[in-house]
Amino acid sequence: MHWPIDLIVLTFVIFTAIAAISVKDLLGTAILFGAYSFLMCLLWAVMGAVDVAFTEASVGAGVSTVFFVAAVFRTSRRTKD
Amino acid sequence: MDNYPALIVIAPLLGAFFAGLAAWIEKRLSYPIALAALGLSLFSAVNVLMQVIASGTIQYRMAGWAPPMGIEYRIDLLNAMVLVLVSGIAFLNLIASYKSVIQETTDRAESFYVIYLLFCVGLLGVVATGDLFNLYVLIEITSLTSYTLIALGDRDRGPLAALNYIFIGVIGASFYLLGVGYLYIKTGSLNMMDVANILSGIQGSTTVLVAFFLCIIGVWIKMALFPLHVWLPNGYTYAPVAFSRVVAPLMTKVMVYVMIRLMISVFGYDYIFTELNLGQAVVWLGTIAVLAGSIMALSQKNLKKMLTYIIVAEIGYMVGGAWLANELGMTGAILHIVNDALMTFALFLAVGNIAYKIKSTDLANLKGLFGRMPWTMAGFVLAAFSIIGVPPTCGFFSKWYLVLGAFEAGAYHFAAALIFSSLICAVLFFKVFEICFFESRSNGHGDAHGHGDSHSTVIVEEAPISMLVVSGLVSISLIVAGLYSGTIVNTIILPFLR
Amino acid sequence: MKLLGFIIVCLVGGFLLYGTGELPDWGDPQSPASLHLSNDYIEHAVDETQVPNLVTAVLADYRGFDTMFETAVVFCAGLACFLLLRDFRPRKDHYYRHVPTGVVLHLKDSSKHLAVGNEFEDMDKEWVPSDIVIKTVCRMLIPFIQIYALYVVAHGDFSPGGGFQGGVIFGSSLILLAISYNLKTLVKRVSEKFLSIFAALGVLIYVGIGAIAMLLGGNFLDYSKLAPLIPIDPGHIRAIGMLGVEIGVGITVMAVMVIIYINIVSEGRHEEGL
Amino acid sequence: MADFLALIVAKYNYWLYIILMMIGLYAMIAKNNLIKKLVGMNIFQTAIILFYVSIGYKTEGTIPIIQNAHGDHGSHGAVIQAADYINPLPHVLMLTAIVVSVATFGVAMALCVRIYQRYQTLEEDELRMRLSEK
Repeated sequence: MHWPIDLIVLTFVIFTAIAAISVKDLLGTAILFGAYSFLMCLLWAVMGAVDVAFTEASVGAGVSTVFFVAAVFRTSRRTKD
Repeated sequence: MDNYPALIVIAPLLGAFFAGLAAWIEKRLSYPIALAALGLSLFSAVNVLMQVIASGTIQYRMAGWAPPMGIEYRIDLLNAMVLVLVSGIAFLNLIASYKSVIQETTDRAESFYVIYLLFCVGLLGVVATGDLFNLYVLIEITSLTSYTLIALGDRDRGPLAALNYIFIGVIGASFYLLGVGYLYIKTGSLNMMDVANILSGIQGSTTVLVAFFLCIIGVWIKMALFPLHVWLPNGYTYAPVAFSRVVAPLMTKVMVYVMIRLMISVFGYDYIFTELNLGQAVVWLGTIAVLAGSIMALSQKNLKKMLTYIIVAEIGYMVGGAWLANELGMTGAILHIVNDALMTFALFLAVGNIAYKIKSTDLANLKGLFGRMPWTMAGFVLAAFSIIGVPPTCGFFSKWYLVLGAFEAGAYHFAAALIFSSLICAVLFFKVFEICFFESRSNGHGDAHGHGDSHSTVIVEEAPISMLVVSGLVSISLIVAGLYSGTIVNTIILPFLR
Repeated sequence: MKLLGFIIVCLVGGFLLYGTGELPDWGDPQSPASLHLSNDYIEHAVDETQVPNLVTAVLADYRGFDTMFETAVVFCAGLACFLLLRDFRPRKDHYYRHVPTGVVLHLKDSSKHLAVGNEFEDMDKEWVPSDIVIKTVCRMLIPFIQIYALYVVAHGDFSPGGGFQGGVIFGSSLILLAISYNLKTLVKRVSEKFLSIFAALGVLIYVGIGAIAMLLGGNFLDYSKLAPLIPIDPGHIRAIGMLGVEIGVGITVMAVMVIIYINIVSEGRHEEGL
Repeated sequence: MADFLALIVAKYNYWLYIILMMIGLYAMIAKNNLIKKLVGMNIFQTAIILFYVSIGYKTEGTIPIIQNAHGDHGSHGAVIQAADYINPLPHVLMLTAIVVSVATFGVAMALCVRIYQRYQTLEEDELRMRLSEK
């Protein structure tokens, strides 16, 4: 029975998604976005999609976040919304 | 050899990587490799078209797996025709772009060729494939390459236009992907034929309805149907000329092809026109697109941007024609894919020549152009006549079919919009001709003495010969395609539709 | 804009919500999606390809054509970042730091490198004291990360993983080198030429394997036609073909990830970075 | 009550994927900062991936790696039961989609850096102001 884990993680995913787009600091967004990706990867692992979860862990939570931080480093952390 | 269907796509793909690697050895090697790859692709496409006309639909199994399990290329008359069109235009444009790429991208010409080849791979694959998900991946290749090439264009506006295009393009592609997901959850298959077979046994399902709308809206976003067109004018205007010459005629036309393919081969006429009864509503959308595109074109001050709005109007023609729900309308829409691609290509070739020499496409800078670039302008006039729909050129014939179809379906508003838009195009192009022909260049007005001989001292400064030859060839093909449109309709389109 | 966005979002959401009514239950083994094609894959894939990881089997063989284009997309992204950002103008300002004393030499308007001795280090505009703990730990970790990446690529047939994941992990090990030391260290070790050639080479391996199969008389990407080239039990030839393809994917992904990172972090100058 | 719980379990994934998609789409349309829009784009894409992965799940199934497959070829006595394994096809499709999305993300980030170099801002209203100034 996986559904309680599924339900809880999904709810967390929604919270991190909302937080990621509403934080007023782009570096914070980057980190929350990494957390979002990682939770998503957890969710997929629960659903048995191990390869997808593996890819998301390395691509979404790993390299994407690095690109994100690199881009923020070269631009600015400031955001109006 | 029965590997021609694969070669159409594989040749430019292999060519792209060889061109990329060869650039590290000798920079001048990239261009001939690219040319050879597209030439091979065109050759295979023509061969496939001959085969299909002679012996019917070709099925090619990728990796040797039978269709629902593996990916298959399914090439029928419509595919084969569009494949020849796409590879032909891509090949001709590559010939024409040798000089202008060097002018515009200076030290990065090799990378430009690599991305250009990948863009062609995407378009050719979209047309050839018979698999719904493969279509998505290929759409993404075309989109990613166009984002890049658009951003390389205008230094100030290019990146912004490209980023805007990314946002809207991703929404479009994702809607399509989601639609495929809904289809998959209902049918369990991704092969177009297989999905169509299973769908014909399912009636009144909301899932299929949602899938249908998501797919079609996704494709509409990608083809820039009127309310969803916002990315197109800026994107195509600020792209480098060598790229806008190929993206303007091909990208939207290929997406129209995808729409027609989804309508005919996946969801089926009966589902769309009988069960959902959507024909009327979409023809109205097409009508609005035609009117809005033409009217917005009127207010533009830049020749390239004006032409992009004309593309928006032309998309309205094809969407409206395809949804008229009769054979004449569909014939018109398919014929217009070919004709419009050729006309737009001819127009943008002329614009490319102008941009190469004058370095600007603002209407105000085009004065006295008939004297300076007579051959380019001759091609431009011919293409403009074709867009307006003057009889011996090909534009007339497809409009003729569309109007006939509109009358048969009782969609008089669509027919009226077509004729109105032709009038607006006429006004528009004669405005351009007036600027280019009657007003001489501003330095002629300056001195009072030189008034008499200002015409005799006009210097002919034409674009390079490679660009002129291609431009002339395409302009002549407009008339040839017009004269042979009966043949095209009888040997390709009607057998396909029946 | 906010209101318009909200309305559009609500329309789309409502429409999709309307569509969920008829969807099969989550996890229902009898849903049409789990019956038609997937059963064929589950039941026959191992017999036909000798690869127990069904995802790899479908990814690299049945739908290998998709994966090829997906690799091409990755290659495209790398080339795009290069085209958009790469800036070939040589560096004008150079900074050298005398290690024992911490004195910084600033060379203005010079395009040449100064031949400085061992006591000086070539540094970025701002000197960030590099932590010896981070440096040492990273130096020890990186080889293991790379070995793990190779394992992921090679073992993709039997366990989760494959070319993409392995390539990304290998690429991130190089990125880790750039972060823990500095960008110059990375650029010195893995030159731009090396990365560009590898990015193209990986996809070329993929397409090449397909093209060789075509030359040997099969359809494109039909690995079973490779049998005359590789002396191995013909039953396993598809697995070998898949391994080759995955290696190609891994090479491209590795190179492209590093290219994107370097170009973004240094604005295309390839000298200063995170 | 039990029915209600069953309904929630059966559809929760679908509902939440729609909510995630709405969050992403809203961020793409309404946010002012270009990088925020990109985050929205990524959330939008992952929502679709979540939908696909939910399609493939089977309550009683295990991960799609066949257990006693290699080693001895003669072990066909234990026939593979399709219901025991999760549907691999959506996973394959989504691997492709993830990679495509990271490629798009990288290109978009490069464009953001390029725009910042030129205009020194990533806010959409400020960019629009800059453009109309010229």
